[in-house]
Amino acid sequence: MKTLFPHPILSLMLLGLWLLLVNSISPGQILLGTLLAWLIPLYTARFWTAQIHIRRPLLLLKLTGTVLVDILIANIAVARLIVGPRARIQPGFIRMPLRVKGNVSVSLLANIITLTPGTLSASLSPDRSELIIHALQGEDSAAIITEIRERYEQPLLDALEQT
Amino acid sequence: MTTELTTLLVEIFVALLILIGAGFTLLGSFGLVRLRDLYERLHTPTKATTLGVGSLLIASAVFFTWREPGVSLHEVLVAVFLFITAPVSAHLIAKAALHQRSPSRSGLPPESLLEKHDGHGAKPRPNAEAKQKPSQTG
Amino acid sequence: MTDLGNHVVIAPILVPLLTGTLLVLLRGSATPLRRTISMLGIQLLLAASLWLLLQVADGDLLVYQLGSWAAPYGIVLVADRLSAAMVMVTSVLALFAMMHAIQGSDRRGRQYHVLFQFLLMGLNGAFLTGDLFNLFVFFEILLIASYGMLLHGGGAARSKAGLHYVVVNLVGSSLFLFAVGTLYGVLGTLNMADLALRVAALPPEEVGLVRAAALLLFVVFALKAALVPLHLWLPGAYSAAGPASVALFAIMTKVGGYSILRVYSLIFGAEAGPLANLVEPWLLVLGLLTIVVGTIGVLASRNLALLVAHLVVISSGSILTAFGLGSQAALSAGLYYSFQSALVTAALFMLTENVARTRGAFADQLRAGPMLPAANLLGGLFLVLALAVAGVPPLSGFIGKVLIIQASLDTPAIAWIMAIVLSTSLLTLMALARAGSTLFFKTDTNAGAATLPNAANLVPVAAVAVISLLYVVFASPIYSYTEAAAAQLLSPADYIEAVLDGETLAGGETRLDSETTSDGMPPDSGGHD
Amino acid sequence: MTNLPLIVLIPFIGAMLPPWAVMTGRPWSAWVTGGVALAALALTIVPGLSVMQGETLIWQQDWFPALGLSLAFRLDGLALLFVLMILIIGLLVILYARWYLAEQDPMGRFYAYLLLFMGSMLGLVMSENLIQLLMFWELTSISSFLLISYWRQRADARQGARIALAITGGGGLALLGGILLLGEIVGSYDLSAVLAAGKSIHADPLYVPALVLILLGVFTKSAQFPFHFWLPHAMAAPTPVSAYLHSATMVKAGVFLLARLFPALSGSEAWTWIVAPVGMLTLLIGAYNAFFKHDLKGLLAYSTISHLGLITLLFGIGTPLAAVAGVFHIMNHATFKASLFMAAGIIDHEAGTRDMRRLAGLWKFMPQTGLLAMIAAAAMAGVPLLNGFLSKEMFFEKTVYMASFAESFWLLPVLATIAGALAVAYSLRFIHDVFFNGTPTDLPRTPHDPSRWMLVPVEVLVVICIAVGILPSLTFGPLLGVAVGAVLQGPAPDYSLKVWHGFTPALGMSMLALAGGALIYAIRQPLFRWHETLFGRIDARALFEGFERALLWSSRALDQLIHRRSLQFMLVVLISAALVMLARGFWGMPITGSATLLPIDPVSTSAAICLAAGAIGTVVWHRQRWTALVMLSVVGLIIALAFVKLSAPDLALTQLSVEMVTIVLLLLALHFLPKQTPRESSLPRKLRDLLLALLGGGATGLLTWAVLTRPYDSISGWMLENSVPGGGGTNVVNVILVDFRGFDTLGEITVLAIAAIGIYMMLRDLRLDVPLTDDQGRPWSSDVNPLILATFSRLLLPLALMVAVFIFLRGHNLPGGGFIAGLIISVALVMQYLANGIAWTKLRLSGELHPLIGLGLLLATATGLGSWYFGYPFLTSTHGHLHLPVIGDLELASVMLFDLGVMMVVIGITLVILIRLGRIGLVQRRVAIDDSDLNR
Amino acid sequence: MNELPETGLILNLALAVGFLLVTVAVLLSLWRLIIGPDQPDRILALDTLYVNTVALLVLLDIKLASSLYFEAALLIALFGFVGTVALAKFLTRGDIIE
Amino acid sequence: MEALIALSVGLLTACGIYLLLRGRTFPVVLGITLLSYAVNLFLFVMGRLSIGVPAILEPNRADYADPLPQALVLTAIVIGFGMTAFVVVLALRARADLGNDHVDGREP
Ligand code: NA
Ligand code: NA
Repeated sequence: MKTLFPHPILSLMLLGLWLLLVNSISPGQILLGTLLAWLIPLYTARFWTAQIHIRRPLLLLKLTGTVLVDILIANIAVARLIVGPRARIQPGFIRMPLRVKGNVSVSLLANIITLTPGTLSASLSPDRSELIIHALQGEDSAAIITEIRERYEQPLLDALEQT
Repeated sequence: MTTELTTLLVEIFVALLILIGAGFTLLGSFGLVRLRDLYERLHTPTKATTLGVGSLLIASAVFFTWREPGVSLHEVLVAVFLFITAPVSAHLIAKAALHQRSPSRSGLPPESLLEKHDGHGAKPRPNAEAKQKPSQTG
Repeated sequence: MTDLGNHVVIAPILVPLLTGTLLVLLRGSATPLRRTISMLGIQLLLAASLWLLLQVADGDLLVYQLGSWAAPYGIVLVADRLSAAMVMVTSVLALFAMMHAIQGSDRRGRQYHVLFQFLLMGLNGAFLTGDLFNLFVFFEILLIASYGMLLHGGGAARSKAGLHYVVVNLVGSSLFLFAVGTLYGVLGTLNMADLALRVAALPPEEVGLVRAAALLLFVVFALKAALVPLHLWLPGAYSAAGPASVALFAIMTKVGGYSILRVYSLIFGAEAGPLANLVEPWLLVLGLLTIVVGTIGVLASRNLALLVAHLVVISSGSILTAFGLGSQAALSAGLYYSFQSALVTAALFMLTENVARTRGAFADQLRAGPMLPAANLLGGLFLVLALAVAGVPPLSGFIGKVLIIQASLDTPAIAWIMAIVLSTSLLTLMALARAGSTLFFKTDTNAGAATLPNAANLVPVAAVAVISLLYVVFASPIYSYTEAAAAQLLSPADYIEAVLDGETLAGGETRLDSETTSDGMPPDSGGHD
Repeated sequence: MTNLPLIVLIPFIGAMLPPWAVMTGRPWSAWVTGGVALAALALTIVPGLSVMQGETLIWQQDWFPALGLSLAFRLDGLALLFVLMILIIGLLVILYARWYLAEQDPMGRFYAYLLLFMGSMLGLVMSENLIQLLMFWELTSISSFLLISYWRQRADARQGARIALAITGGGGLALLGGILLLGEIVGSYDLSAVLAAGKSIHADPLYVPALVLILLGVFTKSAQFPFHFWLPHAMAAPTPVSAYLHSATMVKAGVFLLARLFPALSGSEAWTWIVAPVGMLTLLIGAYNAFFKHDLKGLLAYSTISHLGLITLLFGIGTPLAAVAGVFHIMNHATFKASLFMAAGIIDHEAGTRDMRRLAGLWKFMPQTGLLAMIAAAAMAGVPLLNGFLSKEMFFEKTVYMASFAESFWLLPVLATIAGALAVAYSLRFIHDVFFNGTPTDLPRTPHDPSRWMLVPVEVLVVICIAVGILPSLTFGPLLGVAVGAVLQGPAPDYSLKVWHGFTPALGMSMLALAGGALIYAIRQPLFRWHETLFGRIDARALFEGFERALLWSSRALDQLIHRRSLQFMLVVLISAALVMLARGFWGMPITGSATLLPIDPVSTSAAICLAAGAIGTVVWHRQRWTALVMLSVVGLIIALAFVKLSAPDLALTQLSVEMVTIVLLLLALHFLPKQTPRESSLPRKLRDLLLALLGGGATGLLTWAVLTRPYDSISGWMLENSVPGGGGTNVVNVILVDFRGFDTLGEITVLAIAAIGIYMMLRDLRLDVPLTDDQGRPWSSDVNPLILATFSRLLLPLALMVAVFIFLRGHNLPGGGFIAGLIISVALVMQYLANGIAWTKLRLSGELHPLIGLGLLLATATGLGSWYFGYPFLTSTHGHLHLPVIGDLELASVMLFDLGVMMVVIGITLVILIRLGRIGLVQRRVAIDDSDLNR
Repeated sequence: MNELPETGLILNLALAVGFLLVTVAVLLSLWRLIIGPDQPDRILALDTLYVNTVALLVLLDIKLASSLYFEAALLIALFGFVGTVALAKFLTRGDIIE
Repeated sequence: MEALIALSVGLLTACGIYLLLRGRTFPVVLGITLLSYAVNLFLFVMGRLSIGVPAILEPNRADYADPLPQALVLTAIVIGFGMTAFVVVLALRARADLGNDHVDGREP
């Protein structure tokens, strides 16, 4: 079964993608989409070395919601910073040791940090143990790290890595 | 509801999304010009521009869903794609900037830290995946 | 099943295409197998070319509608006497070049045979197509294949020459597109016959644009034909390329000449109103200048390959001078000259490699080297080819030059043509005598020993020498053919009628009525409905 | 009759025999050669007899009527005279050479060349067609080139041969011009027609040019002043060659042509005023130089020049009687000069030198040779009772006759007598200086008479000299008669071949010449010194060499000026040519047309600003290459936007994809190239380039404007109408690409395939230095594949594949198609390489990508070929609807297979190019590591 | 399809304003691209320019009421990302495919 | 709009020519690319300018952009890509063989 359907989630995503692309849910397109959603993962399976084990899907969903809301907040915050007096920007680099270890979770965390208010993951150390973050208002680095830990890293750890 | 009213409401909704989207798009580029160092500038396109274009794409989805038969959601694809890639792009640009020691208003992190992040000094962890032959399931 | 004979027009394109593709698929196969396939492909091509030649010899124009789409909407291939002859000469040349290559020079890189086949495809396509944009495509095919063949074997000299050749031709291709684009933008069509009709009915306010495009196109063709001052790329490129490659290049300048002849007799020919006989005056002057400049190059050359490269320039100049005269006799003379000069210069390139190989470190430099054990054989072949190329009797070049001068006898250009053609012949002869005497007579006792040439290597060269003689013996029938080909060129109406199938729409008239629509429909369109 | 061509053909065929015969034994090649000449001679007998009866034999066969060239041979008196000379002297030379050539000389080659020459000469004199005559004429130049350079290891032989070829070959080309003009005047190249046209030719405006060109041929071949200098240098040839070529044959070809065309060309003022003075000058200069040559063969060579001048002068005088004298002297000169050359050869052969300053008193050692040489030299000097006397007497008589016409012509007999005296002097020198005049000094070997057979040819010729001298009318008389008849093309004038004409002025001149000659010889020592100081340095060969060097130098200088190996120069020329042509095309024509134009909107203006910024930025930053590349990609993006704006979605998609791949490609390449461009163009150079750029830009801009402001009508209306019914697709662009103009597309993917093959070839064994730091000197980051990128890029592949399938399938009806789909897949795969590296990605790709190129090409071609099966031309498409349960209506078109082929080729090529390029660095680094391992 | 109402005034106005704003955004991005000053700045500006053009295409789609340019937008988004990755990697590694 | 296009074509050509005439391979390649952009744009607009009327057949539309030049440009773009790729690799080859990146193979 694993060799025949290496990535069922991916297959589902691809079927969805196909239907989005063709903008149609006719039986023919569903059949064609299914065929492709089966064949393409079969061909690309070997590119997906790290299997994602979602332990707590609901937590992940909640995290998604948090991030989406934060993106909106981030944009408004950034908008005010851009338009407002430049003196309000007190940028700084923050060094944040990572607790997440997996490839996917580290990557997700880095992306989330960038999308959310005032922070940007500037560099991941080659050993993946720490992240350099650039913050637009980075005077209080400890507070920022704490917030990131609480809001994003912990849920990621719980959803993807904690056994 | 009459067709006219629906039309009007949809139009207003779409118009609003367009204005918000275009506004944020402009904001992103404005930040690009206004902010004072690269690391600051990196914040604006990744957030504002991405959101702006996302908003425009939703406007498009709504518009075509209303205008043509069936649901038009393929715009979502582009939006999702942008949201996934924008932070990665920003990350890589920041990485390149740190590698080049692009100046920062607030001062760069200590040189030893940058050396470490460039992979010099500390030996990088070998990429385990490259060595082992991938199995069919991974 | 269908009669394959109907497809003879496209065969000279498809045979090398399929052979080349097969060779691409057989990546990494052993050399003997590749050679066998390549050689079989060429023999098949030769048969197809001969068949085609026989089909058109009596004056028939064969039109092949690709995809069953009628001209001017689809692309058509057209075989007339001229194009069939060009294809035939190409095939013969290919045979000799391949005979030479499989003696070992193909080994310097794996891709030789593939590039060779695709170059043939490009050449034949350029000769056969009846569509101006398709001509561009085939130009590109033959060019990119020639880039590869020029660089085949590698080395600094080739890289440098290759860079010049490629960049110059890339700019040439851009000019081609500007020209074709303008013609389409004004005339709204790409088929050459249709272009001819529309040019003939051109409103006066469009004349400037079309003339500009036509002259720009002339620059492109003149670049390919190595007409002075656009010949600058040739000496470096041809002298740097390996002879196994450059033997086939000998026909490439002829593509330029062919295109000039085709386009400026068909589209801008006698019936083109204010644009009639557009390039003839340029051709005449520049052709003569080309002969002079080529001769200067021949005199100045310090190695044989470069000398032969300049001989190619001279022969190109001679051909274009003849074309510039424009009369049937002159075109015929030019064609007669053209066919043999392609073969003879190719053979000289092949001989150059043989000589260079036997002389070791001295290669083809024109200075005293080791005593050649086969000086009589090599020198004898050199003598024959040198005489042929310098236009000394009794070889083919002589008759060619006499024909060209004769065609100019009753024109005002006679004095110039005679003076330049004859005096450059003498200078060429002197330079060749010096070269031959240095290479085959003069020895440097400190130069070490030369190696014996491989006799099999000389077979194609000797064959060309014999052909050059036969070309004189059978001059009359060959000339009758070129004369008929010239006559065909000078009466484009037949061509136009054959291509457009009797459709004689003047330019500007609408083609969108239902009648013409159904004309272009393939017989089986929507067959499964 | 029919054996006329055989006479010519036999030597040519025979020329193949000696190299074979020589394998049996050296003498065999001589006997075979002799046999060939004898056979030709035998064949001449029967037709020769008819000619002696006054007949003219002509054999004609059409060859190339359009050119006026026929295979035509003519045997009349003049031709017969020459044929006999060529064959008989040829036989004697063959015999002589058998003993002359040394062991180490390749005899087969010698005789082969000799027969080639003999055949060419025979063909020349027997030609009825003038073009054919010219062909043989040039063949004599070539075969004499081979004969003169026979001793190829000797520099003087090689050079002498080249000078001879240059002069006579060049003359031949002039002659060609002359003959073509003559043919144009007469309307035929047949000699009969030309001779029949006679003096009417003179009226044609082309007469003088034709005459001058023909005379150039004559003068060069017959070594007339100022072209005479090739002949002495041709003396580097073996003596049999000199005896043959430079007495009876090669050099006589020129005067032969004078005689041959005498009725058609002579008799005009131009003729007289060109031919006679040249002949006179040559006569004097030759005689003068002959006397001062210390080399025996040099003396003979200049003497030959002098005698040829005499003959030329006779024909130049132009009267029938002068012509008689000319023909007669041709015969006489051939006999005595051939024997003298042979004698000189014997002396050289036996004594080892030809220098008259070393030779002396040979009479004691070789009396037989001495006697023969003495008689022949006397004939040359014009001593009575020898043949030379008779024709020289006739010559003196003609000069006296001419002097009676005008007062100023008194010079003629005076100069003739001086020349005669000089001839006596050099003849005396030939005898006295060599055979008497003391004892030889320091000769390489002890001379003695040669073998019997070597003397036989000389004896035969000397006997003829005496016989003719005593009994002219019984010996040469009849042949002279028919020959003169042929020359004049009419009855011969009254002339008498008597030894004694009484005390005529001519006899007086002869006596004066004999006495004067003796006097000159007597005071030779002071004369030699005087000559040495005056003309000692003048050397014709040095002059020719100087000319050749000047030619070489000037051509090299011009060559360097013209053929500059500079790409910039080539491009400047090309672009200028295009500009000139565009300007010429537009000249005087209105630029702007009458079409209605579209308004400009702000978005488009901004886009144009971006485009301009990108393009100018690329130029401005071209020294910072990476920045230039970024600017370039802005241009690509805006072009894609323009395609979108202007209703070309397919183009936009293609442009974007190609742009992407190009940028990756350029980045890959830039890694191995310098990151900065040095400043090296001078300001004038920059200004020139800028000017050219602005002119080019202006020209294309105007061209665009001119077209866009004009209305037009195109064939694409038909395509819009037939796209659905004929091509089965609503995306007309795609239908054009895969159907209406599918052949273009097949060509286009072929170009791609060839490009990939060429690139593959170039990348083999490519060694480039891998920069160890970036352009700021910082070592590269060792974070090869940043994790975040690697993680997300993997998601991209399946998504992109899905999108590609979508784009491919809908291409026929909506924007998309195989090409774009192929590029999307390629970019997605390239992304994997970018993010994860080559090793990682290669492990995960199933199978090689290279075969896709061949397979795709094959699929596309095979789709085209498929239509043959149904009897339609290549690439004929078919399409239809398939009704399937559940799925519904499925539209299928054969062109989809074609498009699939396109897609495969595109994927294969893009990846082959990019990945192989990427691998250079990998390979280089691996090599570097291996090297450092070795060093440890 | 033909019974669909024409695009209304409000929408047209919003589109006009939208085009204007995005166009200004494009020019601002271009400005940053030109003035740099650093290489990463130029990558950032180019990346933003790419996303800006996606916005333009979406607006054009709505304006023309035709989704024909959707794929172009998709490809610009995709290739903008790939381009940024390639340019950035060039700065840190030199060899972008290794 | 026509003037804008004409200016663009002219500018691209001018910039392309200027870079073509530089002495090093990389700027020359950039020049070739710019020139081919100019050519492609030129060839495309030879079918005249039309906005919002792509050549995708629809039942209720009579106006279409001229599809033929679009097809020609597609071919030209693809061929141009092959040529550019070739010349880029050739530039590398020349750099390896000649030791520098000057178009004439020698440092001036
Ligand atoms: Na909908
Ligand atoms: Na002496």
